[in-house]
Amino acid sequence: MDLILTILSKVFTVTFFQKAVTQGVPLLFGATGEILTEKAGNLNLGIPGIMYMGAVGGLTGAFFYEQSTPEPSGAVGVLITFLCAILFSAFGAFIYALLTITLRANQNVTGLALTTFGIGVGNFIGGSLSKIAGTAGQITVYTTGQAFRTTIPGLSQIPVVGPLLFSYGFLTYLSLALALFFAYLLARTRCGLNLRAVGENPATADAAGINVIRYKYGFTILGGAVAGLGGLYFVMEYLGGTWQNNGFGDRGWLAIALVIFALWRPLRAIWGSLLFGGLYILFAYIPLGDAAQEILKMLPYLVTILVLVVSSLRRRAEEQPPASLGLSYFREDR
Amino acid sequence: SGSSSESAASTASGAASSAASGQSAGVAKEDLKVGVILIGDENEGYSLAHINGIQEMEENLGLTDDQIVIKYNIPEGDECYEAAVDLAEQGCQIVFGNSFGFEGYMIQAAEEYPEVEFCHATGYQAASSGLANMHNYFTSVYESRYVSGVVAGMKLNEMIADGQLTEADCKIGYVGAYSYAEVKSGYTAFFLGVRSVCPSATMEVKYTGSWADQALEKETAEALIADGCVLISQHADTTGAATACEAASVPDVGYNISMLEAAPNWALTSASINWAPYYTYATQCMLDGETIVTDWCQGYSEGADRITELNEKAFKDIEAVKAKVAEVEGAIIDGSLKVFDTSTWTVGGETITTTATEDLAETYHGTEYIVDGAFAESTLASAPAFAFVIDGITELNQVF
Amino acid sequence: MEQQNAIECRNLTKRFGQVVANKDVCLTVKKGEILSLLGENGSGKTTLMNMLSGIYYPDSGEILVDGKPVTIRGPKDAFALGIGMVHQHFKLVNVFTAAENIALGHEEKGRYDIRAVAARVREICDKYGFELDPDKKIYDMSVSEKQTVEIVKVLYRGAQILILDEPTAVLTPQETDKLFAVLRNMKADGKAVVIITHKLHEVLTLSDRVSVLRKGEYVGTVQTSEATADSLTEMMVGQKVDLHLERPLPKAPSPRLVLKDVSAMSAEGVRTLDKVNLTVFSGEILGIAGVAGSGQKELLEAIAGLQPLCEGSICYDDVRTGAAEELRGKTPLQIRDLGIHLSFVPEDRLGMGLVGSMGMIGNVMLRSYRSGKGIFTDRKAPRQLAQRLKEQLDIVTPGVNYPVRRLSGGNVQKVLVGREIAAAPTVLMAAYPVRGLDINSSYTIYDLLNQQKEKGVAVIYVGEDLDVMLELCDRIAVLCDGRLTGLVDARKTTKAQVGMLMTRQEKEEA
Amino acid sequence: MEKKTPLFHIVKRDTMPLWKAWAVRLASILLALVVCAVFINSVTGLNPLSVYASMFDGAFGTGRRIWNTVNDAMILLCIALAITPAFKMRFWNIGAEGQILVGGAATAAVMRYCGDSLPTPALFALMVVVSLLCGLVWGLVPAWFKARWNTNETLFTLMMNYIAIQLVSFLSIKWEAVKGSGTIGVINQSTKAGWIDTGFLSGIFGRFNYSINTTLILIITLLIFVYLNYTKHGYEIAVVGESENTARYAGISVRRVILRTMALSGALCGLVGFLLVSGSNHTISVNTAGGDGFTAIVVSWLAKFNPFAMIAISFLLTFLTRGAGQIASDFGLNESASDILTGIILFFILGSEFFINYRVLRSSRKEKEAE
Ligand SMILES: Nc1ncnc2c1ncn2[C@@H]1O[C@H](COP(=O)(O)OP(=O)(O)OP(=O)(O)O)[C@@H](O)[C@H]1O
Ligand SMILES: Nc1ncnc2c1ncn2[C@@H]1O[C@H](COP(=O)(O)OP(=O)(O)OP(=O)(O)O)[C@@H](O)[C@H]1O
Ligand SMILES: [Mg+2]
Ligand SMILES: [Mg+2]
Repeated sequence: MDLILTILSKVFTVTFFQKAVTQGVPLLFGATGEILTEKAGNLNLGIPGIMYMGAVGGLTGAFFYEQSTPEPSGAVGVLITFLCAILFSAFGAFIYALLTITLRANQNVTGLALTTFGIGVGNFIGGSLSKIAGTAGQITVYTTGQAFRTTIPGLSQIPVVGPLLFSYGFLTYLSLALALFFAYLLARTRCGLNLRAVGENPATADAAGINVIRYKYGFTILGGAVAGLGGLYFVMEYLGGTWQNNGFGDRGWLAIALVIFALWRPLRAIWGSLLFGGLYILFAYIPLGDAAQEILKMLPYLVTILVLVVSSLRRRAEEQPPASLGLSYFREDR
Repeated sequence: SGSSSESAASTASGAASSAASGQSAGVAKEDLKVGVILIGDENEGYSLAHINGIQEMEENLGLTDDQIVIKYNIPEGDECYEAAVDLAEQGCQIVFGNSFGFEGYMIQAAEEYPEVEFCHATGYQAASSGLANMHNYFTSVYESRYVSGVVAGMKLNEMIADGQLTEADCKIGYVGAYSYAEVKSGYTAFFLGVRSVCPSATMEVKYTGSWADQALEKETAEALIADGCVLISQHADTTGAATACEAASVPDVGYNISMLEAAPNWALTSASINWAPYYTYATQCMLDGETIVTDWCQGYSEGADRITELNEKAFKDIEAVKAKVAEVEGAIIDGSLKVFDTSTWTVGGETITTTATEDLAETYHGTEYIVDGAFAESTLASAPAFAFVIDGITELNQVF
Repeated sequence: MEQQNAIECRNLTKRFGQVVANKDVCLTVKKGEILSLLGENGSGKTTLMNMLSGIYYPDSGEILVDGKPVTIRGPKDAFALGIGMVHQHFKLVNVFTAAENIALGHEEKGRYDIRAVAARVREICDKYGFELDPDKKIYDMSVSEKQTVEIVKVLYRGAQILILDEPTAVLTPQETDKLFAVLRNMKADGKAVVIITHKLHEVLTLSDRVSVLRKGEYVGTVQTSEATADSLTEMMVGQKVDLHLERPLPKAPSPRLVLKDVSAMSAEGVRTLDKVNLTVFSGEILGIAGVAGSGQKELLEAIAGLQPLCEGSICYDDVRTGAAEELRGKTPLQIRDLGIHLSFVPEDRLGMGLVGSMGMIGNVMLRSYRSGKGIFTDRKAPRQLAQRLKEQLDIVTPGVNYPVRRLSGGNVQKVLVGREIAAAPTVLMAAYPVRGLDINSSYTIYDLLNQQKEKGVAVIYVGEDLDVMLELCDRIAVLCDGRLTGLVDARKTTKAQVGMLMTRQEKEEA
Repeated sequence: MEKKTPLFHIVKRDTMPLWKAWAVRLASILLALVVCAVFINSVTGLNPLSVYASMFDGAFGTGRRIWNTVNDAMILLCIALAITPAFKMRFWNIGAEGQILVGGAATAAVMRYCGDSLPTPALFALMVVVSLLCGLVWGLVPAWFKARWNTNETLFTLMMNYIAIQLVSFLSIKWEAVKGSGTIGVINQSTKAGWIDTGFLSGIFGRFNYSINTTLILIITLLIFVYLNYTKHGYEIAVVGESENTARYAGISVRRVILRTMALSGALCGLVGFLLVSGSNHTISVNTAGGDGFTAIVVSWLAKFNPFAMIAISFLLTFLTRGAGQIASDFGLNESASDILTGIILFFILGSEFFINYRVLRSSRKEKEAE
């Protein structure tokens, strides 16, 4: 009983909420990106790799920028970082798109290969930066990192509400905005309708005059770029501009899990990411022994499984994955 | 690479014959080959310190790059054994390994290659293995932790003087990797250092269960800060804690490397190890044909421990800090200051006078560690042995 | 008055691997006419139309629209030229509403507004006399509703040239009549209509001209007024064909299956079968008629052990032993283990009856792979059987290992029926066995069913073409909303009578 | 109008002769190696040939290295074999990693608790049985939900991996060699009880003691080949994989086939856990499976489920990883380079399938102009 009370008192705090948000943001970026990709009928298991690529892309950009000027400016750093991250992750997604859409390679395998590749790129470049810099151990792009962490000055000072809602860097709000925007796009626009059709039944979309290939490429690459921002958030805002090999861990996979949890809806992904983030970090806030802690870390995975099972019990047509997910499309196929 | 493997074969047999003849004649300098097995690479502070140590040894002894073979990122498993054996087969006469979990595998290799010397850092089984070619080494890092603790204590005093803090609130947070003697010994030394200048300080320790996990170390530090800790130190290998401190504006004391890059405003200093003295010593033994000691542990006096550059920005009166540090370091070197002086700490309100009791048998096996009024850390074996949780320190995640 | 050409094809050729689907085909479609396109299965009708609608790209040849040469790289180009096609397999997104499907890919100016689309859809429906709820999801729709969506979709886009690929294959006679009325409306509107169908009477009643393809090549075009069923068949096949069905009297019929109060429930809790009482005799062909989705599928599946019953019993009378076996609650395997040979040709050939990616051998094994003791499969017998079927039924396939998915519809069906018959059944159930098959193949299948009947097999035939059923079956059971509304002697009844039984429920309610 | 004609279009190919298909794949690998060489040279300035030579040295330079490469390839092969029946059934088991870990953990438990008390044959028998069982259970859980409610197995098995990882972390603490160290360390270091390689069998198989792994796995390869292609079970798997409806129609109990196949898959993975723990690692940690569970998916798929082709692909991938360790050592080149090279080579192989299945035709424009 006491234990439960302690747990509750630790969990229902502003700090814990903030933690859940910080853990959730990369997942939200990743999930939003993957939702876009999957809505185009492409199951991109390369998202974990793409997130590494986005992360290291941003870091590399910031690193060379900060090396090149004696007085780096945060704003310029952010801009460069942002562009580089998007460039890297979009490139990763492009490889995937080229292989699966044009060359019709198997999506699962291509995705896994891309994950291997992307994590390799991340660790290779991230791990070599310190060598290039000639500095000891971990490199840090301090100025840019700080810029990513800048909060809205006035608002974050308001008691309770300030730390709860306004204590985050701009990427956090961007992740929300993107999720909202894409939710709108999917549900309310012609482009969204066409995109959903491409994922559900490309032959139908094609016969309706939609350029299936362009949609697939466009949203797979866009999805990759969005997911890459999750990696960027992790290295720049979360870690403050440093690299650790494999530091991003299994978050990319959790982001993919979140897509299913969210039933392919960006809005549900928002609070889903908060929940996943909270579960992911819960162990650090519950006073348990080392061993018991390891068991506690199973929680996000167990909850995902639970959600999977529950959602498989109610098989509503609207809550199913896009019908052509994982299949490559060839117009003249039978 | 074909020719190098030929020469490797010949030196291996050479080493074998010299071992047979009682190691009286050393290995000729140009024939020497040194193998190193690292858990990480230059991206990770702990392995970086070893790489630096190896490089310094190389310079000290005038060896060339191709005489050093380093295997990076070797996990604590079968791969370590394979790496060790591969190095032996390549003709290395001496093989170093830097991670705690390597020990069993290095022993396995040492049994198979009696003519090759295997030296393992942080381990404890060399003596008990009964193998003449198996060695352990470590440094008295608790000394540098003590000094870094003094620096931290002075910062706390400064904050108390500024009114940012009351004496009662002087709670330090400590991010530990694993809850065993190496870490316990380290944080106790750090805490004793703090308390030597700031007597009201207390400390909370939280373990990550991992040697190098940046995100986790950051989270752990943040959890400690959220818990009311006003200063953070660590015994884990990344800059995660420093990042958290910089974001939360909390002073930080690091480990292995200077944290100034990650926390330019709030990093105070770091406790660090210089591995060069050991690497130089052990390799020199090979050249001289002398026996390497089974357990090696040196500290400040040999230059094997030190603290990194002090952060001038972080102190009002940096000169006072520098002076104090110099004083403490001097006292450690001349032996007048013993870090684990039993008069400075208690366990459950009691001063410990002996470790050869039945209660402590499981930890100390009846060995007496209290010598001359102090816990004799790292004298009987190189690996740390101090395993008390002293009064003033709370381990947050140690309740089973 | 000389009508203008809407479309002219010149020497179109299209190959799929080794298969030449169209070879130097020339075809002309005029404005304000209905043109029927006729040909055996696999003769390349769909392929030709797909080239016009931009699904396939021709290997060579030329297409002219309104007299001008055009390049159709994709459906978009086709739409731009006013060509719209209703495909043989529906091109609809299941989870979308009708309106969403119709709006799909159509780039109108202004904001995307699904309500406006729905309103326009209603207008079109009113104009041509369709019944359609624009907000209904496709997965909730019947086949004919889906068909309607397809046609409205094309009209919505203002197509001037309308291509329909076997639109009537899944419609009831009443629905077909409605569709034809609409098509005539459109013709009157000056639009050009191309319709593909295998039903000759439809060709004869609806179209102005008929063009015929044979084995990928263009055979010729005739005025419908100058054609008869026999002449068209001859054009298609290349030789005279006897379109007469034998119907021998059942020999010594004895009850083989006795169904009592058979009732079943769908997953959504709707009654799909409601107290059906029926006896099936050996040596007869029992037809099952009904509007699509009246419980035919469930009835056959219930007998086959694939559909759990919520009430009633299915009793199998074994002639040899005289014993009666209860089939309810038994799996197909258990039924087989009783020594009962039920053969079943399901409606969904590739999705249920066959394994598309396997060759004939693998598919033939589906029934027999369990034979023999031990863990290994016997590969020799299936290979021999496959070879035999290929020869006996003239199955056109490059080899017995060629994936059946790539075969034409008629050949797929022959593989399936052939396998089921090879199992020496005592009861043979066939659901829509000639759906989508050309005349020639259809008659092959009817012959096969008759042969089984003469062997004393109890044949259950589910069909949609009442003319054929009246000619082929001995008795016809009529289902309506899962209920048995009539059981008539096919030799004595009329088409109108059966049609009435099929919709009796509605009439009673009204 | 004429100008709009597309430049080329794609058509499906008839089946390509087998030798030609493999020639295309081989060519793609060669091409990939060229691209890798360009990458190596442009990023590091090293001579790619000497890098490749160093990789070759790392994988095959000494007898022991060859054996290590063989053993690693065999382990990868065995995992690929394990997941293949499930894959053929279209059950995306990406949980091999977890199944291996629990199998390994079970083996470790037996070694720890019964190493001293049981006679050697009984000890090994027990280890094998428990590892098989644990892997089997781990595979059955997602299979059961799949069979019962069609629960998405890709994600389920993935999550089971992480649960297994946490389980092993938990055990690492429970069984830690030194209290607080979080490492189990070498189990039975002095007695070598339960070690395949240097235990009682090494006498039979000699100095390079992976022969038993290799022999066992080659036998499994043959068995799986026969199982998939010549048995009733194999046929049922093929049918279920193609269409569950058809399977049901044919009287195949889909649920039973799913459960049975995943039991086999899981048990084989469990066996890999046993081979890893008892055969080489002599301990268990979260890294024991080392990502091979994922790599094996690629192996199985690229081999088109053909066990013999899997041998070649396992060797290729293992060669790359082992070679990379050597280049890290020789040139100080960051080891993650191997992941990049692996990625590039896989991309090329995956892309090459297109040229096996399709043909790109230049459009008929020329013909038209000629006419
Ligand atoms: N996408 C494709 N891939 C391979 N072969 C095809 C494809 N489409 C058609 N074919 C082949 O081309 C030939 C013509 O097929 P098509 O579908 O045009 O015939 P059809 O006249 O419409 O037949 P049906 O009356 O059965 O619909 C057949 O042999 C068919 O197998
Ligand atoms: N005797 C059998 N036992 C088990 N599985 C079988 C058997 N025969 C065929 N299969 C499986 O069924 C599938 C298709 O069988 P079919 O006989 O049509 O194949 P095939 O064309 O000879 O196949 P392949 O080209 O793969 O050799 C194959 O994938 C095979 O794995
Ligand atoms: Mg057709
Ligand atoms: Mg074959």
